[in-house]
Amino acid sequence: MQSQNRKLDWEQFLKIREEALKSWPTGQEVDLAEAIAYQKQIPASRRFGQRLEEAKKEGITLAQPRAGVALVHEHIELLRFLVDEGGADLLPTTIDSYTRQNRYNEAQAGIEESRTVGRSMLNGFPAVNHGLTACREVTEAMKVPVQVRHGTPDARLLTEISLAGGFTAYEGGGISYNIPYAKEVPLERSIRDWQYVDRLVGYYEEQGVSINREPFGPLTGTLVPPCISHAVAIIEALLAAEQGVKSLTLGYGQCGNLLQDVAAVRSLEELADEYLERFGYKNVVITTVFHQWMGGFPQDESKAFGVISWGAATAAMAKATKVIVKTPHEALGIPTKEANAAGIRATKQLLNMLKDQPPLVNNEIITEKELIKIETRAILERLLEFGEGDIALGTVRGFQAGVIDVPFAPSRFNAGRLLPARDHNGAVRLLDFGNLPFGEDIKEVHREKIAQRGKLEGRDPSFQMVIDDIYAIGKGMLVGKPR
Amino acid sequence: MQSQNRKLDWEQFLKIREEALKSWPTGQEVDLAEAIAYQKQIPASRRFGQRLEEAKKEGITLAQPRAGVALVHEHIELLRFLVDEGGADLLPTTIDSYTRQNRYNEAQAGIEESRTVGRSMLNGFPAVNHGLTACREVTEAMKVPVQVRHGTPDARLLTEISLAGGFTAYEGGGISYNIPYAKEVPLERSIRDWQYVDRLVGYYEEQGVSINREPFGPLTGTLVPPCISHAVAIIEALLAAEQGVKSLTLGYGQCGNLLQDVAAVRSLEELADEYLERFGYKNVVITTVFHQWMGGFPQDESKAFGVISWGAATAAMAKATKVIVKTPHEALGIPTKEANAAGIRATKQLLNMLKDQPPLVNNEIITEKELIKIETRAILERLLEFGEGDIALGTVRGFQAGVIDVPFAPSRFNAGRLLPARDHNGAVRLLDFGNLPFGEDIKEVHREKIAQRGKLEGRDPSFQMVIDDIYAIGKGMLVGKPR
Amino acid sequence: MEEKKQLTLILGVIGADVHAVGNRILEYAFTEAGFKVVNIGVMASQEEFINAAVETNADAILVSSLYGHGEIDCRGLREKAIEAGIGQIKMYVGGNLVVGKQDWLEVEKRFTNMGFDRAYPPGTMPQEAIDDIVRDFGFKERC
Amino acid sequence: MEEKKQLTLILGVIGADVHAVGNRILEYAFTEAGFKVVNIGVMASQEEFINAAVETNADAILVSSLYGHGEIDCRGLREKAIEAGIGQIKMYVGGNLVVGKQDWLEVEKRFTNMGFDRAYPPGTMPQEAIDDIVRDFGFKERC
Ligand code: B12
Ligand code: B12
Repeated sequence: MQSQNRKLDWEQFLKIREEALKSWPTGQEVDLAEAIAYQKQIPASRRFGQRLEEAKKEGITLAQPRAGVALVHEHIELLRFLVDEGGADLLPTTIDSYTRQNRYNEAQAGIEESRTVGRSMLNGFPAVNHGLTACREVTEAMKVPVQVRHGTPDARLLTEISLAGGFTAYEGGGISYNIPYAKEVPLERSIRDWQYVDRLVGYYEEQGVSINREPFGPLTGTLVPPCISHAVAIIEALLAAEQGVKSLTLGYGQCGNLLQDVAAVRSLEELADEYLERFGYKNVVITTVFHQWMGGFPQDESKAFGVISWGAATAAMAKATKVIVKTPHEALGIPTKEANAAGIRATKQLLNMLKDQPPLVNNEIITEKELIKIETRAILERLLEFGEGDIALGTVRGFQAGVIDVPFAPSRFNAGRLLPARDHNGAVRLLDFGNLPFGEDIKEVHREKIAQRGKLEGRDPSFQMVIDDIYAIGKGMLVGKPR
Repeated sequence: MQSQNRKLDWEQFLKIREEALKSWPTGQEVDLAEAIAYQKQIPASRRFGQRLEEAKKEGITLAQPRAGVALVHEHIELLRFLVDEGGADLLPTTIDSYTRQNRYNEAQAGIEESRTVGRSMLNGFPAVNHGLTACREVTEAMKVPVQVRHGTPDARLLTEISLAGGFTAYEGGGISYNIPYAKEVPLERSIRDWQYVDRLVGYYEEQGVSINREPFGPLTGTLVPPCISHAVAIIEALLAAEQGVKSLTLGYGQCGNLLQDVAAVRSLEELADEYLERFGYKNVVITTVFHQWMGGFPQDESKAFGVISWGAATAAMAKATKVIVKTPHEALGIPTKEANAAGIRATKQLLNMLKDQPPLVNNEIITEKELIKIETRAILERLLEFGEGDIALGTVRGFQAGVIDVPFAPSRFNAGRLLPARDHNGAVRLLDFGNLPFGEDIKEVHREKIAQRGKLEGRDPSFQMVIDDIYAIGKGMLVGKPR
Repeated sequence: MEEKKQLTLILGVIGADVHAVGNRILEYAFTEAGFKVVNIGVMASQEEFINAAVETNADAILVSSLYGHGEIDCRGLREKAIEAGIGQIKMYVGGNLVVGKQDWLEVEKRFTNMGFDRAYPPGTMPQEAIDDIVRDFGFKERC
Repeated sequence: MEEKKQLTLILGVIGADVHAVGNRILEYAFTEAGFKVVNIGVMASQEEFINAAVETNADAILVSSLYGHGEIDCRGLREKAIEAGIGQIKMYVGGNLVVGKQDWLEVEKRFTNMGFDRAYPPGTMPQEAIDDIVRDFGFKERC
């Protein structure tokens, strides 16, 4: 079936729903009317979107960690700890990788083994296996809003259980939770499955329950140029808005160059407003999320604190609405709750020290913003052409043609022809454009900047430069130096 | 005797010298000709000023910790550790507080007690008591340049021993090591004693041995407005240059507001060039040092890492030549070597990630720089008037009159009438100007900005606001909020 | 404290210590709380503390030490008070009392063994000591 | 390696793991080092590793696991190799093998007990494994 950015017909939605809820026994616990009634009595203080809107008005940046363990009580204890000892403003429930792949049997084995060995054998919280009551136990135990964060190409059942379970925000999207998170899932399918998710959220919205939706901004987290992640974010915003989503948080993963990062956050919000307006989606509230560096981290904890703090500072200077926090254990493994809280505390120290300072502005930021906008529009316009005006169709065709392309993505449905590299200032540029629909003028900007770096380093730009950049932050630099 | 900015007569210098070297037995070990010959064979890689000049040319920022313990071998081990495990670019030898007050008997007791109990009972390295041979042992054991850092109003003997001991850089000054570090020492005396120090350094310079000199920038480290520390730095630069010092590193302690801090570092260098030029001092190389936040720190180590990282980032964005590094133990006590190395590693991660990024420029920085320059010039010009053209005399008279005044200083010879407070953006302004010779236009700028904060906080500016600001960073903020 | 006797406190920073900021805040906070504060400032010797206490007939001595030499500097202060005939005077000490980050309970014991009635760890807020003093002198509520 | 037999390596990321960056670099580094690399990519099942090894008559299997489920995912791989008649094949494993920051020597033991010839801690640089493999196959110097 051809992809189309069109609101899912309700009857059709219900038919899909029946099937989706059957895929694991806990699906049967969900009663939509009861779920909406349940969501309605959740107090404002636990509504994710509301907290974000307030922060946006105040001009402050909120801190949110990632966290999830296999067992319910341990998970509750973990989240409480992150608020009490870390000062987290917003909470996550990170889902384990088996659940993300709908491998509920394996998740079940992981739960049981975790009980036996007394430590979490899963890399997240298996919400589907635990089911609705357990989810409510988690969300009710918290005094701040909780979001589900995952990486699931087919998240229909997980969404049903999460929303009925009292989570008030939900991460993901048909592109951003497929291309970086799967190998064999066709885009048509993940886009359709995420239209289901968005339709469900839209339905809650129609019933007076606002659920915040957040496309996953950083994609593969590794040298993704802003125009690529911005294009994906805006496509997913348009897809979500069509299904009736009203509260949207668009994301971007830190690249490390201050001016580029600030320009990226600002241009993301402006571009989203521009496209939502153009396609007639009204009353959608856009907020932004900045992810602290998502690529390889230094193993040393002090250096990791340096990277974390730089991410926090950049988020604050860009005035992103929230920042996703890394931990000093990042390079080694899922953090202990102590390490997780430590990352939040360092982050909040920076956010608090910077919240009264004015947002950063200068000419380079304006120039960079313009560049990002031109690039992003070039991609989006070509996709719209490819889709004969339909962004969903255009996206599927565009990925096929490599007109949009995500670096280092595992998916077979991604061309994988881009080669990003840093320029002499550490901003992420493109060494190989693949099939990106950029004009020669734009390409020349990239080439010139990377050439300048090559000259400084006395070498020709090559894949070795890309590798050096991948390792760089982990080895205590930004621009990867020749060995 | 009246203070005067005039090169010390050599005969007179030698007379003072004889007396100074007698104040503790180790003074007799110093033979000036031998010392200069010794200094001459120190390789370039261990010459402090040279490393700074290279860094200035490269546009990078070097990291230097503070560190010193009571016993020689432990001190060597500590410094080695800071290079090997911390990656320090430059090393310190921080002197203990008894030595700083010339209380060598108490220092001796501290050395002996440290031997007995097996931990350092002194807060620094008692270089005078250990003497010349021990100092050479220390400096020779290092592969990077080492500086003596202290806080000594009368440092004549310490300087003799340090320079003969192979240290290639020396911190302090007649104002900056008196007003924040003493209670009863008249300025005339400390200025004269530091003219001796500078003359000695000038003599080494004449003999072809360049010693780097660094006035202590942050003063009391607590809400010192840039114009105050800049005025002191420039006075001490002029005093040093007159005695023949050629390598000068001027310092500034982070206030916390990015734009003010960047403007401060830049204006400091420009003002110094301006005044040195005006008074005809040629071939003096000026470099800058940025001190990570010098006031009260948060006790929590993660938060401390946040403060440290913000200092490192600001230093890099300002392109200071070096940054003095704090540690995660700052609020609690002299750091272990591990904590000290941790602070350096976090700092270097930031410096390295930012070194390729361009220096930060924007209109606010330009405006702020102009403000700092006008304020600093206002103070310096009034001091020159007071001194009938002589900056040494003007300084003594100016401190008496409160025309220059250091907040929270312990010295009886400081008026102590200033009240600094942060404005709504967190920049340090003045709530009470004391007798500072500012025009009404400048005063209005300060009043208006603090009033804006008062309005936001719904309170009138008062001493309570100052107290809140003193506690703020320690409690995880920048602008102290009403309780 | 209006209706009770106003307590007189000697405040100072002992030894070769010049940390003046906390001292200034303590003076302000204790004065605001209604005590009579005699502040002998930074770099105060043991003798200066004792003399000031004798001269003003003080009720308590509050010693600050920030710079790490507190252990050396404070030793013998109680003995000096006894010699001066004010052996019963209350003595409080606070700041960054020792060199480095050490186990607080151990450090506290060292200082109470020296004859201090109470010792306070780094970062103590003035209010805490105010409450303690009020209690130690048998007042029921805050003045 | 020109004059010796060119070794064939199976490379892949096991389980539901999609971490693709390290895999791409390993492919590049081992190829540059002169090995024949058969990269089965991310999300590879145990069967895919074994089948690829049988089909290409490979000398070694290099398993990556980054996402924390390595312990569950790798169990039984050696047994599958034995069943498939390639029980003697060398097996190496690396990445972020377990959930969380755990004592490496313990983790290493767990994986060698599972039948891996060598296990590598987080952040291992490709060169290290290249040197080991060259050594394990009895070559004196790097190819
Ligand atoms: C980028 C990244 C992502 C990207 C991956 C994009 C993509 N498709 O590739 C995204 C954002 C999608 C992602 C998702 C997830 N991630 Co992730 N991710 C990372 C991160 C930050 C960097 C990985 C990387 O690319 N490094 C750079 C490359 C060059 O290094 P490398 O992968 O380590 O590989 C090198 C070496 O390890 C070695 N090596 C690897 N394998 C082998 C094998 C042999 C035989 C040898 C000799 C050597 C060797 O050589 C490689 C080349 O130098 C790491 C943390 C880190 N390292 O800083 C976390 C990390 C691996 N992720 C983690 C987790 C948990 C997840 C998620 C489950 C989400 C979550 N809960 O937060 C999902 C999993 C999705 C899935 N199903 O797999 C955890 C794993 C935890 C654990 N083991 O305890 C880590 C460690 C972060 C953490 N501390 O929590 N992630
Ligand atoms: C600012 C500062 C300075 C300034 C002081 C300027 C001045 N003249 O006042 C300068 C830069 C000059 C300086 C110099 C030195 N300093 Co200093 N300094 C600090 C710093 C950063 C803040 C102190 C401060 O003002 N805090 C704010 C005030 C409000 O808090 P406070 O002083 O702690 O006081 C409060 C409480 O402690 C409590 N309190 C204090 N006394 C008492 C007493 C009682 C009875 C009670 C109830 C409560 C109480 O109430 C106060 C008000 O809230 C601290 C570290 C920190 N705290 O972050 C180091 C610190 C105190 N300094 C230290 C040292 C070692 C030095 C030096 C020797 C230099 C060096 N080796 O690095 C010199 C010493 C000079 C000398 N002879 O004293 C060490 C002491 C180490 C230790 N104890 O192990 C510290 C802890 C830093 C460190 N971790 O190394 N310093």
